Amino acid sequence: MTGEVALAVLLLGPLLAALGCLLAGRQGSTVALLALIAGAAAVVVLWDGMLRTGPIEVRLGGWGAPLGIVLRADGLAVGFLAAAVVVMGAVWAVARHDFATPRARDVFWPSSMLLWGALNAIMVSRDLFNLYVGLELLTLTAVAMVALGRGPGAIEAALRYVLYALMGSLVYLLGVVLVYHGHGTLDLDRIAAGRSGADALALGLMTAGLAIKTALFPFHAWLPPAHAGAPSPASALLSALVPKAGFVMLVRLWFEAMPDATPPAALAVMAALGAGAILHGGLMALRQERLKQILAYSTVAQLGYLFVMFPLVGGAGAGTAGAAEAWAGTQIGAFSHALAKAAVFLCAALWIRAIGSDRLADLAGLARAMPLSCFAFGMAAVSLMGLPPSGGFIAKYLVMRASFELGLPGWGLVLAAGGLLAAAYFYRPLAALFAREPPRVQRTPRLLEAVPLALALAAAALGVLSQPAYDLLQAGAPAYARGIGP
Amino acid sequence: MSAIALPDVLTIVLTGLGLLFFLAGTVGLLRFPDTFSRLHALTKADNVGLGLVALGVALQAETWGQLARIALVWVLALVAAGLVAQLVARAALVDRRLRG
Amino acid sequence: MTGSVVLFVVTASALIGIGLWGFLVQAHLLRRVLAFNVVGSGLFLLFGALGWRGGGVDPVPQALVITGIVVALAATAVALWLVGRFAEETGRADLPEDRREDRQEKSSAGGRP
Amino acid sequence: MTVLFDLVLCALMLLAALAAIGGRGLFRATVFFVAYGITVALAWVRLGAIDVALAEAAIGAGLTGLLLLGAVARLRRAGAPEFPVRAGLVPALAAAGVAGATGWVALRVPGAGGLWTEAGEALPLSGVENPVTAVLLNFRAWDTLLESIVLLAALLAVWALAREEEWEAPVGPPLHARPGGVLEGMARLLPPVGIVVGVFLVWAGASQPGGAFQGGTVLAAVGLIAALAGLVALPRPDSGSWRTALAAGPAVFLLVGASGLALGGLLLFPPDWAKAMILTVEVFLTLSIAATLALLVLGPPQPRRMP
Repeated sequence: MTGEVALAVLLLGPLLAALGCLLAGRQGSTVALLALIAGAAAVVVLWDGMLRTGPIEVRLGGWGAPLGIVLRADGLAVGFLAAAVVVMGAVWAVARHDFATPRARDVFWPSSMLLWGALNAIMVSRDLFNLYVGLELLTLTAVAMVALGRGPGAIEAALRYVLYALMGSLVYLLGVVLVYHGHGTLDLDRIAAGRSGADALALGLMTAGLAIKTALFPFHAWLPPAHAGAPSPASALLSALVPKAGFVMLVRLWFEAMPDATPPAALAVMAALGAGAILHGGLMALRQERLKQILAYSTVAQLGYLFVMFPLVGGAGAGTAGAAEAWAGTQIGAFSHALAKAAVFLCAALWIRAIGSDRLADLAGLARAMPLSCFAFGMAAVSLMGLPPSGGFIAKYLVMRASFELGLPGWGLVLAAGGLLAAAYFYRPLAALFAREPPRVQRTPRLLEAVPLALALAAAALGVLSQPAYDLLQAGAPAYARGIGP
Repeated sequence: MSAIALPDVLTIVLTGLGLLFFLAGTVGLLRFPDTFSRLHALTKADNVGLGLVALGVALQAETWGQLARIALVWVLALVAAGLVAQLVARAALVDRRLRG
Repeated sequence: MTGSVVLFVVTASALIGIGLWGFLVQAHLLRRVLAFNVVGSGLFLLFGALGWRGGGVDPVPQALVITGIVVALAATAVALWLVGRFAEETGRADLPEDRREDRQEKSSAGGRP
Repeated sequence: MTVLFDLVLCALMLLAALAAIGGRGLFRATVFFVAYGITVALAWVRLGAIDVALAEAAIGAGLTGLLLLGAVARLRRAGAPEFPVRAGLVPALAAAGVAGATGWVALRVPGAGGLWTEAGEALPLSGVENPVTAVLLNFRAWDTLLESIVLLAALLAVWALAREEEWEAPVGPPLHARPGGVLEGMARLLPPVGIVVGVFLVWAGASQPGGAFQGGTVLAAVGLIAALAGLVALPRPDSGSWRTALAAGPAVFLLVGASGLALGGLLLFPPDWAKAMILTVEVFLTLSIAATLALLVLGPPQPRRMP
C-alpha cells in the first residue's frame, strides 16, 4: 500500500505543485521545493519497496487491463524517477535566481513541474495511449521552456521543435491505432501475450514517431537549436531528461511488448542510426563556437550510445547473460548521462550569468575565478567521455564486453570511437577554461557552484557504486534483461 | 412503389425545394459581381432553403424535444446569418473606403 | 465489415496520405499546421471506423479520439501562435531550411524527415 | 441507398481536404479546412459516434478553424509572403506509402473486436450510463486528467511568447467593435442561449452524447463573443481570478483522484459514489476547459497598438 501512496505522490504531486506555482506567483519556487522534497521521499520509499517486494503495480480505478490503465514501477522506472528528482533538485537550486521577471517566473516554474510530472507518468505507464498523452504533455512543456529563451533564434527553435514533435506524435499514434485494431488492447503485457498481422507496421510507425521525439539521427535537426536557445537551467532539463522518455518507450515497445516483431535487420538499423548519431553529433560538436551548442550536439551523440544495445539485447543474443549486461550497461549509461549533462549545462548557466556569454573565447581562464564549477565541468566531461571512474565508463565497459561476447565487436568499436570524439569536443572548452589569462568576473556564491559539482560527483559515484544501480535494474526487470531465456 | 405515407411525401418535396433555394444561393454567390449582391443572394436564398429543409425534417421528428431542437437550429442559423452578413458588409464598406 | 465502413477506412487512409504529403512538401508553416490537422482527423476517423460494430463505435476508441482531438487542438494552438510570432519577428512564414533560394547553394545534407 | 450517401460524403471529405492543403490562398485554404472539419463530423455521425461528432465539429472544425483564421490575419499583418504550393515526388511517395500500407493492413488484418464486452460489463459500476463518458471519466480517468493538464501546458507555452514588457497587457487582439453595433447586439443575444446549450451538453453527458469537452467548447465560444464585443474585460495573464478558473478543474480532478487512495485505490470511484464524484469533477473541469480554450484562442498578451 505504501508503494501505491509513494507512486501517487510522484504522479499527482508535480501536477498539483504546477497548479500551486501558477497560483503562487512569486512563491512559485517554494511550492516547487516542497514538491521536490515530497518527490525525493517518495522515490526513496519506492526504491526500498522495489528491492524488497519487486515491481509495484497499480491498477488505476481498480479496473486493470484491458479496460483501465495499469502503472508499474520496475527497476528501470525507479532509476529514471530517481535521476529526474536529482536533476530537478539541482535545476531548482540554480534556477531560483534566474527567473526573476514575472513572465519567466510564472511560465518556468509551472512548466518545470509539469515536465517532471509528465516524465514520471511516462516512466511508470504500461498503456500505449496513456504514454502518448504523457509524451504530448512533456513536449508542450519543453516547447514552453524553449520559447522562454531570449536569444534571437529561440522562437525559430521552438517552432521547429513543435513541428517535428507534432508529426512525431501523430506517426506514433497511427501505430497505436493499428495495435488496438490487431490486439484489442493497449496494455503492454497483453500485447506481448498476443500476435497480430499489423505488429510489424505498427512497431515501425511507433518507432519512427518516437525516434523523432528522441531526436535520434537523422531526425535530430530540431534538438541543437532548441537546447542551445533555451535558458540554461531549462536546457539542463531538456537535454538530461526529455529525450530519455522517448527512449524508455522504445525499449518497452521493442523488448517487452513486441519482441517477436523485431527482426535482426531492424535491430541493426537502430544501432546503425545510433552510430550515425554518435559520429554526426561528435563531428558537429567539434565545429561549434559556443559552449551550449557543443553540449547540445553532445546530447545528440550521447543519445546514439543508448541505441547501440538493440542488436545485443534482441536478436541472436536475446536471453543470454551478455544481453542482460548490455541492457543494464545502457540504462546505467542513461542515468549517468542525465546527471553529467545536467551538471555541464548548469555550469554553463552559472558562467553565462557571471560573464554574460558562452562563447569559448570569452570563457578563457575562468577556472581561476570559478574553480569549483570548472572542476565540476571537468568531472562531468570525464563521465560523458566514458573514462573511469564514472557511470559512463561502467556503461561503456558493460556494453563493449557484451558486444565482444556476443560476437558483434563492431558495436563495441563504435562506442570506443564515440569516447574519442567526446574527448575531442570537450578538449576545447576545457582548454579555454583552464587557460592562463585572469578574466574579470562577478562574484558567484560558492554554494551555487557546489550544485553542478554535486551532480558531477553523483555521475562519478555511479561508476564506483554501480552495484546498487545494477541491483535496482535487475529487481523487476523483464526476463530478457535478467539473462533468462525468453 | 407502395403508397408512401403523406408526411414522407411532404418531407421529400420540402427538402427538395429547400435544396433548390440553396442551389440558387450558390449560383448567386458565384455569378454576382460584388460583395454586397453576393451577400444578398446568400442570406436570402440560404435562409429560405434552410427553413424548408427544417420544416421537411420536422415532419419526421417523433418527440417534441426534437422539434424544439430543430426550431432552435433554424432560429440560431437565421440570427447568425443576418448578423454575420451585416458585419461582412460593414467590413467590405470600410475596406472599399480605405482602398479608395 | 459492411461496405460503408470499408469506405470510411479507405477514405481515412487517403486523408492520412494527403495530410502527410501536405506536411512534408509544403514550406508555408500555416499550411503545414493545417496538414497536421488533416492527418490527425484522418487518423482518428480510421481509429473510429476500425472500432465500428453493429450500430455504433466501440466506446474506448471514441473516448481516445475525443482526448486526441483536444490534445491536437492544444498542440495546434501553440504551433499557430509560434508561427504568428515567428512571422512578426522575421517577416517570413517558412523555416530557413525550407526556403527555395537557400536550397540551391546548400547541398541539403541530412535532409528533412 | 445509404452507401451512396457515404460515397458522396467521402468524396466531399477528400475534395475538401485537397482544397484545404493545395488551395491557392491561405484564407481559401482555411475556409475549406472548416468545411472539411464539418464533413468529418458528418462522417462520425454516419458511424454512430455522436460524442465524437460533437467534439470534431466544435473543436476540430470550429476552434481549430478560428485559430487558423486568426493566424492568417496575423501573418497578413506581419507581411509574410504567401507562395504557391510546391510539388515533390519523394514526399508524395513516402506519404502514399504510409497511407497505402496503413489502409492495406487495416483492411487485411482481422480486428480483435475491441473492448465492447468489457466496457459493457463495467458500465453499471461506472456511475454513468453513457459508455464514452464512463471510459473518459472513470475507466481511463488518468488520460483525461493528463489531457486537461495538456491544455494548461499549451496555454503556458502560448503565454511564454509574450514579450517581457507586454506581460501586464491584457491578452487578445486589439478590439474594434463599435459600441452598440451589430457585434455587441450579437454578444448580448447569443451568450444566454450558448450557456444553456453548453450546460445541457455537460449535464446530458452522463446519459446521452455530450460531456465536459463539448460543453466547455460551447461555453468558450460564448465567452469569446462577449470578450471580442468588449462586453467582458479581456483578462490579464497575472489576474488571480482567471488563474483560479484555469487551475480549478485539474485541481478538483487531482484531489478527487487522490481521495481514491483512502477508498482503496488511486483514481478509484466506488460504484455508489461514482456519479456524484464524476459530476463534481465534470462541473469544475468544464469551467477550466472553457477558460483555457478561450484564452488559447485569445493568445498571448499583445501591445495595445491601434489597428
